[in-house]
This record gives sequence, C-alpha cells and structure tokens, in this order.
Amino acid sequence: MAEATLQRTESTPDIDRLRDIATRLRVDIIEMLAESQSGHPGGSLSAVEIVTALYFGGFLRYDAKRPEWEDRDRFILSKGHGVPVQYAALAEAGFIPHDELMTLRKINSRLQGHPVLGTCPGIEASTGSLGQGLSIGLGMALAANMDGKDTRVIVLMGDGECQEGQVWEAAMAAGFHRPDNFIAIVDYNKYQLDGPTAEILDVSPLGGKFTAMDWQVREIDGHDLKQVVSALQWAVEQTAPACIIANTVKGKGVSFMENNNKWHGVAPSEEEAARALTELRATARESAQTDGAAQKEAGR
Amino acid sequence: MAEATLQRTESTPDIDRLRDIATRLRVDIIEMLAESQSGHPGGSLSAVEIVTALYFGGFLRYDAKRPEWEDRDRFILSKGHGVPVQYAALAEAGFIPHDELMTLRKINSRLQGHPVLGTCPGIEASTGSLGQGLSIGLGMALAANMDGKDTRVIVLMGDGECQEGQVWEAAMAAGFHRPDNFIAIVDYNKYQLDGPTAEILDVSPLGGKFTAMDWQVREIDGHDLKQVVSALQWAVEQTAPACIIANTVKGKGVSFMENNNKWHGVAPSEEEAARALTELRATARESAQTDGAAQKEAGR
Amino acid sequence: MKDLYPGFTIGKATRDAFGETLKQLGAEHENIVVLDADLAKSTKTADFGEAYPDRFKNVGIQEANMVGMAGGFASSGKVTFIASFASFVVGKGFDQLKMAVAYPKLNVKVAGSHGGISLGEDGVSQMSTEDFALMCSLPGFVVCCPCDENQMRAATRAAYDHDGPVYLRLGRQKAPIVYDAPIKDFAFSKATRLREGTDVTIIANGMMTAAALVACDRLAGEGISVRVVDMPTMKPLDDDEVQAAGEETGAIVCAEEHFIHGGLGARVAQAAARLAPVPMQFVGVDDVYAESGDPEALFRKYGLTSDDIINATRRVLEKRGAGRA
Amino acid sequence: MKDLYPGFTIGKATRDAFGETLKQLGAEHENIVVLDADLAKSTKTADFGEAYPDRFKNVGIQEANMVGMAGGFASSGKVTFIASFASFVVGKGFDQLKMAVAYPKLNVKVAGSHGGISLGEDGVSQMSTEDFALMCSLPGFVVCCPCDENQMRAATRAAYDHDGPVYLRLGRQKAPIVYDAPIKDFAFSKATRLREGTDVTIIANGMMTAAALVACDRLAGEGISVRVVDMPTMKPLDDDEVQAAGEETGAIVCAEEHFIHGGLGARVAQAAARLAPVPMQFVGVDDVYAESGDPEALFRKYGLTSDDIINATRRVLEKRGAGRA
Ligand SMILES: Cc1ncc(C[n+]2csc(CCOP(=O)(O)OP(=O)(O)O)c2C)c(N)n1
Ligand SMILES: Cc1ncc(C[n+]2csc(CCOP(=O)(O)OP(=O)(O)O)c2C)c(N)n1
Ligand SMILES: [Mg+2]
Ligand SMILES: [Mg+2]
Repeated sequence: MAEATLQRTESTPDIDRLRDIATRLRVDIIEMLAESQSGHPGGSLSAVEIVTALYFGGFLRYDAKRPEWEDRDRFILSKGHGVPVQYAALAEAGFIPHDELMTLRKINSRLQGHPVLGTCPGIEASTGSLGQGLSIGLGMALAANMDGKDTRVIVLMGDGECQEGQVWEAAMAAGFHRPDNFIAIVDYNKYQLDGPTAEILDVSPLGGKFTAMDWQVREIDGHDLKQVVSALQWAVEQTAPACIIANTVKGKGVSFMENNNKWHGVAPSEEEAARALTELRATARESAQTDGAAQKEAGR
Repeated sequence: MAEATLQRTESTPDIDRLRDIATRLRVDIIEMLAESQSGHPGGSLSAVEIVTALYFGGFLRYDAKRPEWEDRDRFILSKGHGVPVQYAALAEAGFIPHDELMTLRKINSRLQGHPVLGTCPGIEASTGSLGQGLSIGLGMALAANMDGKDTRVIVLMGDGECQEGQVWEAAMAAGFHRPDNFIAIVDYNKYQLDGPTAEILDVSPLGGKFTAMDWQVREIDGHDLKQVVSALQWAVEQTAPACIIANTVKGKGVSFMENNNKWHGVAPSEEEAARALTELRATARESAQTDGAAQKEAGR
Repeated sequence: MKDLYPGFTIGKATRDAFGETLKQLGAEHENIVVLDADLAKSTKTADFGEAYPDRFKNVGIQEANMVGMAGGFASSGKVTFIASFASFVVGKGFDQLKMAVAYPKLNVKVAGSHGGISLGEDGVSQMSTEDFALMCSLPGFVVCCPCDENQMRAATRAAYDHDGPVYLRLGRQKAPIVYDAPIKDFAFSKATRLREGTDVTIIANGMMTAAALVACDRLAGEGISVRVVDMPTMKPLDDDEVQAAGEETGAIVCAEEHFIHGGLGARVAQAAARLAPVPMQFVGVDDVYAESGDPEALFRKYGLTSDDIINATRRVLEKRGAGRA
Repeated sequence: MKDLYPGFTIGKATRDAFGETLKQLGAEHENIVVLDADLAKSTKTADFGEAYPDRFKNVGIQEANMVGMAGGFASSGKVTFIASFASFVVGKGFDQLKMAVAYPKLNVKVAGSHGGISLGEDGVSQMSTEDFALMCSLPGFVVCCPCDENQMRAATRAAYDHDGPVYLRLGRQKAPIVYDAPIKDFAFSKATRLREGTDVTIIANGMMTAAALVACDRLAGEGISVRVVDMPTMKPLDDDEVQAAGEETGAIVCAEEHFIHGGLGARVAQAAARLAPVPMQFVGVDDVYAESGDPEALFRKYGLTSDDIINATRRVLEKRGAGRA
C-alpha cells in the first residue's frame, strides 16, 4: 500500500512505480467483481492508468486519514459505473482497508455499486446517473475560486456519457466562467452500453466539441502513463478549463475483455477471473523484470 | 391576407412583398401585445423576417384550410415566448381569423401565451419550456425520412435557448442521424431574459458549436430578407442538417424597443403601442414609396 | 385576484418576500451562494445578486447544470440557494436534485417560483401543478409552500437555518395577508390552527389558505363550525394536526394550488388513513393542464376559489352525514 | 428472490415479457416505432430492434432528447414506444414528458425498466422509487405496473391499443407468476380481485402482489379473512374496487415497490377518503434511498416482504379494533 499522500508533487513521478500500481488496481478490480458477481469490468479497466496517475502521480492533494480535509483536491468519477477502479485506488491510498474491497455491492457495504457521497471515504459526489459529474465539479471549482483556494477539481467521464446534454451545459458554463482549477478527462474507450459509440451516436471529434466550448484540449493515449502524466502536468498549468481526451481500450489489460463490449456490465466467473488474474500477474512479473533491467541500465 | 399557400416555390420570392408582410406582422404583434397587456415583444419582433420568409417565401408547404394535411411541412417555434409573430403569420396565411389575434393570452382563447399543439391550427408542437423544439423536430424529420416523405422540418430557437443541454443532445443526434430535411434557425438577437447573452453565458461562436456537431452552417443578417431567403434556399438544398445563424436585433422595427431588453417580456402600454404603430406605419409608407419607385425603375 | 379574498389586505407576492429576505440573509451570512437560471428578475434573486455579486451566479438557461453546480457548491461548504420557475427547476432537474442534492443530503435550498397556475397569462409551459408531488418524492427534502409575505420571510430564514435540502414554492401574484405580523416561531413541520371549529377541518396552503378563511367565515353564517389549518409544510407533515383534525372534527377538506395528486391532500389523506380516517374532499387542479388567462379567471375556471372549498365542505359533510345515518 | 414467494412458480421478468410482446406488436403493426437510450439490451427493446431495424433507434444516452423525439414521431402518426431505466427516463425527462407528450396527449408509450429497488446491486442511482408519483403527475397518462409476465404481455398490448400516453413500469428480476394463463380481458382501470375476504383488503401491484397473496394465506391461518386486490393501474384508478374494499372489508393495506409517497397507496388513500374512509396502512419504501445489495436482502431490509404486509395488516386491524371499541 502506498503511504497517505499529503502533497501534490511538482516533479515527474516514477512511471515504473505507477505501472506497478496500475497492475495492482487491475488485479483488485477483477477480484472485486469476481466476488460481487456484478459490476462493470470494461470501463473500470480502461480508466486504470488515468486513476493511477491522478492518485499516485502527485496530482491530487489528499490525506487518507482525513478524507474530509478542507484543503483536499476533488476527484469525481462521473462515469460512476467504473467505481471499482476508484475503490481500488482508495484502498491503495489507504482511505479504506484493502479487505473491504470484497464487500463491493453487498448489502450494508460502504462500497456501493456506484459512488455515493457520504458512504465511502474519498468519494466526492454521488454519480451513476450519467452526465452529472461535470456540473457538480464546476460548482466545486467555482466555490474554491470564490474562496481564493487552490483546490483542484478533476472530473472523469465516459465517451458515451458525453452524449448527455448536461455535459455540454457544464462544458459551456465552464468555458465561460473559466475556473482556473478545473480539469475534465474523457475515458474515450469507444464503447457505450449497447455497442460502439461511433455506431450508436458518434461523439467524435470530442476535442472539437470541447474546443467549441472554449476549453483547452489535449488528446493522448490513456494507457501510456508517460502521456497521462504529461497531459496532467499540462492541464494543471492551465488557467482555464482543460480537457484531456484519453484514447483507451475498454477492458484494457485482460486480453479477452479488451474491445469486447460483452464485458461492459458483466462480472467474470470464477474461472474467467482466474484467467484474468494469471494474465495480470504475468504482466506484473514482466514489468518487474523490465524495471529491474532498466534500473540496471540506468545505474550503469 | 395572403392566399392559402399549397406549394413550395422554387423561384425567389418577391422581396418587396415579403417586406410589406413583415411590417404587417410587426403591426399585429404590437396590437396583440397592447391588447393582452402581457407577452414578449423583443423576441417576437426579432424573428419577423425569418417567420415571414418561411411562411410567405415559398419554403413551407401548407394549406391553411387543412392545417392537419398529412403532407404539410412543419415549423416549430422552439422559442415559444415569441409566438405572437407566429400567430400573426398564421392569421396572415389564413389559418385563423385576423380578429382572433386580439384574444391572445385571454382565458378560453386558442391563442395561448406559448404555442400549444392542438389548440391553434398551424401550431406543430407545444413549446415555452425552452430547449425542447429541436428534439421534437428531429423526431418529425426522422419519421418523414422513415416514410419516404419529403416533409421539411424547420425549428426556430433563441440564442439564450441554445444554453440548454437538450439543444446539444438534439444537435448531436441530428448531426449523426443526418435527416435530409431538417433545418435549425437561431434568432441570434444577443439577449436573453436577464440581460445580454454574452454577459450571462456566452454562446458564441454558435456556428462553431453546430459545426462541431456536424451540421452545415451559414450565418446571415436575419433582417435582410434577401439574405434570409437565400440562406433558406441554401438550407433546403442540403442533404444533411443545416443551421442558419440569423444575427438579429431584439425589438427590431420599433426604435425604442431595439436592443433594449426591458422589452423582453413586457407589453407596451396603449401610449407606447401608439408610438410603435406610428413608426411602423411610417416604415410601411416609405417602403411602399420605394417599391413604387423601384417598380417604375424596373418598368422603364 | 383580490376579489377572491374579500376582507383581506393584499400584501406582496411571496417571491418578493423571498427576495428581500434572501438579501438580508446575504448580509448576515457570508457562506450563502445564490444561483439562478436566467429568471433572476422574476424569482427576485436579482436583489441578492446586486448586493453580493461575488456570491451570485446567473448560470443562464441550464436548470440541470444549475442543480448539479449547487451540489458542488454545497459540498464545498456553501449554503446554496437556487431559483427558477418551479416548473423548470423541478421538471428539468429532478434526477439532478436526487443525485446531487437529496441523496447526499446537501445544504441546497431550492426556490421554485411562479408555482401553481396563478402566474396566469404565460400558460401551461410555465405553470407547475406538480412540484409538490415531485419534491416530496425526494427523501430528506423539506417541502414548503408559504401563504403570504410574512410566512415566506420566516420560511426563508428557516430554510437557511435548516441543515439539509429545502424546497420553497414562491408565488408570482400579490398574496392576501394571512399573518399580519412577522412570525417569530415558525417551524417546518408545525401547522397553524388559524380558526377553531368542530364540524370539519379545512387544511390548506399557499393562496388557498386565505380562500379557506373566506370559506370558513361564510360557512359560519350557515351554522357550520369550521377549523382552518394552514399547513405550508408538506414534508415533514404535521401528523398531529391531521390526527386532531380527524378525531376532533370528523371530516377534512384539503385545498392547494396543485394537482389533487401527490400534494398536500394526498399526504394528509395518507396520514389521516393511518391515524384518524374520516371523509375527505380535495380542492385542487383536477388532473388537467390549465391554460393562459387572467389569474382570477383561472382560479374560477379550475376550481381554486372559496366557493370551491365551500362546495367541497358541503360534500364532505353530506358524505359524513350519510355515513353516520 | 424466490424464497420471498413460497409456493409460486417464478416466471420471466416483466421486462422480458414486454420485449417479446413489443416484437410481436411490431410484426402486427407497421406504425410502431421504438426508441431506446443505450439500454436496449436491458429494457429488452433490442429484440424489436433486431427484427425491425428500420423502425428502431437507439438514440444513445440522451433521455431528454429521446422523449422530445418521441413526441415528434408520435405527432407524425407513429405509435412510439420509448424505453430506458425508469429512473432516467422519468427523472431526466419529466418536463419533456409534460411538454412533448402529456400536454399534447400524444401516442407515446413509456417503458421504465428496472423500477423499484429489486434491480439490486447497482444501487440507488439506477433505482426508481418515485416513478409512480411522477408519472401520475402527468395528466392523460395511464400509469401501470404489471405484476407478472402474463399481465405485462396484456398490458403491453393494451398500451398499443390505448389512444394516448401510457407508462409501464418493467421489472428487472424474474417475477412470481400470479396469472398462470394469458389474460384475455385486461383493461387499464380494472383491478382484479384475486382472493375474496371480509376483514381487510390488501391492494398491491408489481412484485408486491405475490407477496400479498402469501400474506393472505398466512393470515388465513390466523383466522383473518383477507381480500387481495391486484391493482396494476394507478391511473386511472379503479375507484369502485377501492370503495368496495372500504365498505365491505373496513380496512385497507396498500403495498408497492415504491415510496409510500405519491404512488398506489397515496392514490388509494385519496379515493378511500372520498368514497369509503377506513383505517389504512402502507407498505413501501419509507422515504429513504435504499442501497446496493442482493434484491431479496434489500426487500427484507426495506420492508417489502409478505411479513411486512402481515405486520401492516395486524396494525390496521388493531387500529380498527381500537376505533370500533
Ligand atoms: C443517465 C444514464 N443513462 C443510462 C445509464 C446506463 N448506463 C450505464 S453505463 C452506460 C454506458 C456508458 O458508456 P461510457 O460513458 O462510454 O462508459 P464506459 O464505456 O467507460 O463504460 C449506460 C448507458 C446510466 N447509468 N445513466
Ligand atoms: C426552460 C426554461 N427556462 C427558463 C425560461 C424563462 N425564459 C423565457 S424567455 C427566456 C430567455 C430566452 O432567451 P432567448 O432564447 O435568447 O430568446 P429571445 O431573446 O429571442 O427572446 C427565459 C429564460 C423558459 N421559458 N424555459
Ligand atoms: Mg465508453
Ligand atoms: Mg435572444
């Protein structure tokens, strides 16, 4: 478990460390969903690098022991069905015990099927009805500006979610009111619930739409941690709303889930989970080896 | 009163005739509002040329005697508070008796304060809650496409109205489904209810936003009937959704109402109405003289 | 509309009292933020906006976004008032009110102006005869429709003081004065017995409270002793007052500027059925959309006058008579 | 959930019966158009969509736009079915349902799936315990919550046949079979007396109808004679059946997978108060948001089982006893 992070960091984080964390979060996601036997693997997995970089790359100020600390930054998972990745990150960061992940979606659990403000520490807004997180985040960003605070507000949305009109209300409003601490990220994994976004209701070019609403926009590979980190570094520097379009793969990291939208909202069986975990552990071993080699290389 | 128009015309309409009609509609608007002592002059007056060109420039197929004729084109006034201009046009076109205009907003009248489907002949949708007309129109346009009909669907919105997220839902959907018979017009008069649109929540560049949603866009002077007519000629030729951004002046045609948003939702007193009517009649005389002169010129 | 309320002084519209009080609260409390959706002049939040421009945002014609933003402001520690027409903020922001306000129990105070049909000429698209039904469907919300300027002033202050979400319905028209002095002891959940009586209880709120008083006086002339209860708050409901009405007067008439479904009458009927079932009649808009028109004419056409209350009272007494016979 | 309904055969989910019937209707009627908002696999409109792709549009995650579009299709002569989760289509499309459907009385049939809390693990954001309250606030809408696959098939056909707007609530879970054969004489506004009884009437719909039958049988063992009325349609309400319940059995318990506010119980309470006031009790979600969990566990925790109905029945009989004493 990483220690409770109190401060943002200015320097570029250790990418290898982030990669390891990312793999751990993927493992947690699979284990949680295998246990709960319901939930959304595809959109949890596609957001892993983004969430990892945010929580462990020094972009969010938080104190896991004081989740309601006034000066914390706010991260809102507007695509609430992806919440397993956030619970995994919150466990990794020490907001909740790691064991608690196994209570996901069970009665009396703090780990609700979609994020609920006030139940699980570290959750900043109740979401799950798509399209609402950007508005809530905008309120927070403007409240911080009003109080002269430097609180960052970061909202993660899905590509399908961007079909909701409320997203464009909030986007227009943010482009106009121009809070200097407001970042939107789209987990552009090309699928929504019933199929490919481009076939149901194409949202491309997403960047163009945010630009038309007067945002700063960058488009990146949302699984390349270096790109994610550098895009976030760019975004936090902006004095106007910044949007990162992260091109991702739904189900990323588990071969049989990648780009297979069957896995939008179906949990893996025990056997499937075992296969997925084997794959993920192999990835972890490989990357540990590469890291070792790279460190040797660097040490020479 | 113009005769009931049964067919669209291909040829360019007589602009002078349209100008005369426009002035008559303005007179009707002022008289209606002075009688009802409530209603919205500003946004009725800014849309006069647009509505005139639509109903009397040969762009809509309708039969005033058969308002529910299956093959009629559909015009939806999404900015429903501007309905006096539509009622005036419907009277001019023979859908309702001219006298009936004086019943606007009175109890038991067919002329409701905002358009109501099923009460007044010629009204195609109930509006007045802003932001909804484009969705309704899109349903009509797609229904026509489905049935292989050539029905045109034309929706008129306000600039303030374009802040509503539902407008962008419908815009995105139309840009994607691409009905070949769907036209949006924005009466871009630069004011909403509480003040200048650019100060409350700027919607500019409106064209850019529709372009980002994959529409064809043209921007015109919405009081220059030649430009309105030629933009409509362009729009009906498009095989994908077309948007006309009509730059207009709120309160157009009555000097003391122009660009004075006090007149957004306040009816003129008897004395103010008299002043407005004097002005409008002077304009009518002038233009009649110019027309006369121009005709002489042309006849030479 | 004053002909509907003979003998009453006509005071300010409740929206005016709300606007004034909100501005005063702004002076007293730094932590208030106010949002409006391009109806600030109509809802009267503009007064606050002029006085405290830094704590006011007119967000434009975006009701759903406004509700979401309010959730963000409130979870950042601001007591957040938002306003629009009842019809728009409730009807276009319902799921947002659920997710961003009610479910997390945040400190958002929603002002739905131009409630009911008394806004008049603008017609149905601007009217709300369903806001009580919808707002009472949001657990944790206090839902209140004050009847006059004094009660609105008290309710607006109570809304600030209450820790959690509150809905206030504001009226467009000047309202008859029911409380002729500032109310000191206002509490949500406490109804006010305005007239004592033994034969029947009329429970009303908003503009219907004055009409109930008119009805009471006229029925007194016929020898019918009417208790009148002003019940602005529909949630939480003053169950005790409902029980007392049932037990002590044996018949209840509810009157509200709202559909008969889902509002004051529905809530009183459920409470009475649990605590003291008695014959009831309901005065309200009977499941139709109204229309444009002069407010007084609309009240007459859609059954919201003291005559309608009187007729309902006669019906309920007949019904009870038949039951007793 | 089958442990909650001992003795019952568990049939299909009502959403499955809806999807099948819709597809059949598609074969029979060229004028049907179906829209869905990216939940076609869950609401089961996907079956229609595969069979009749030209008359089906999955509009994406745009509930408000979908409702508006439905108005446009319907006013162009299409009988338009739209579907999403109840929570989204009702909560994000309410004002649109008013303006584009209810007010102009258009032929739009709204299917709100995953109603109530029985969807389970997804939690509150996907649950709707307020859809009855909201949909009954739209004049002209028929509002119906069938209890099993056979009733849903009949109701779906009735929705097509009815000239005007209809709301059907669909359930996610397999539902106990109440009607073991196709229903020939289904009519909105007509409730069904499933058991005759003299001491008390239980009026229920949706999943609660089977629970009411379980309760009835168990109470019979205690010598209590219970009438059970299945009342799927809340609007228009079967007033006669309510009156008969009041007059003939003298006590009523209502049970629904919905808030106690604004739904079946509220509407029955108002009808009973007008026609035959008697002691009542209400079984439903009591003004709280539920949570994620196994559906059966949720039904137990939030009071939606036959035990809850039995307890409510005992309370209402005690109350009546006290009243009579
Ligand atoms: C308002 C609303 N409508 C519908 C749904 C049902 N739903 C859950 S996930 C989903 C698809 C989301 O697609 P996207 O935003 O691209 O998420 P991802 O691909 O990352 O899972 C839908 C339609 C919802 N949760 N909220
Ligand atoms: C949903 C909704 N919110 C608020 C209003 C109140 N309202 C009526 S007109 C208006 C301003 C509209 O501005 P715009 O669209 O620019 O119209 P115009 O300037 O042409 O009058 C507002 C906010 C409304 N009718 N509907
Ligand atoms: Mg996606
Ligand atoms: Mg304007």
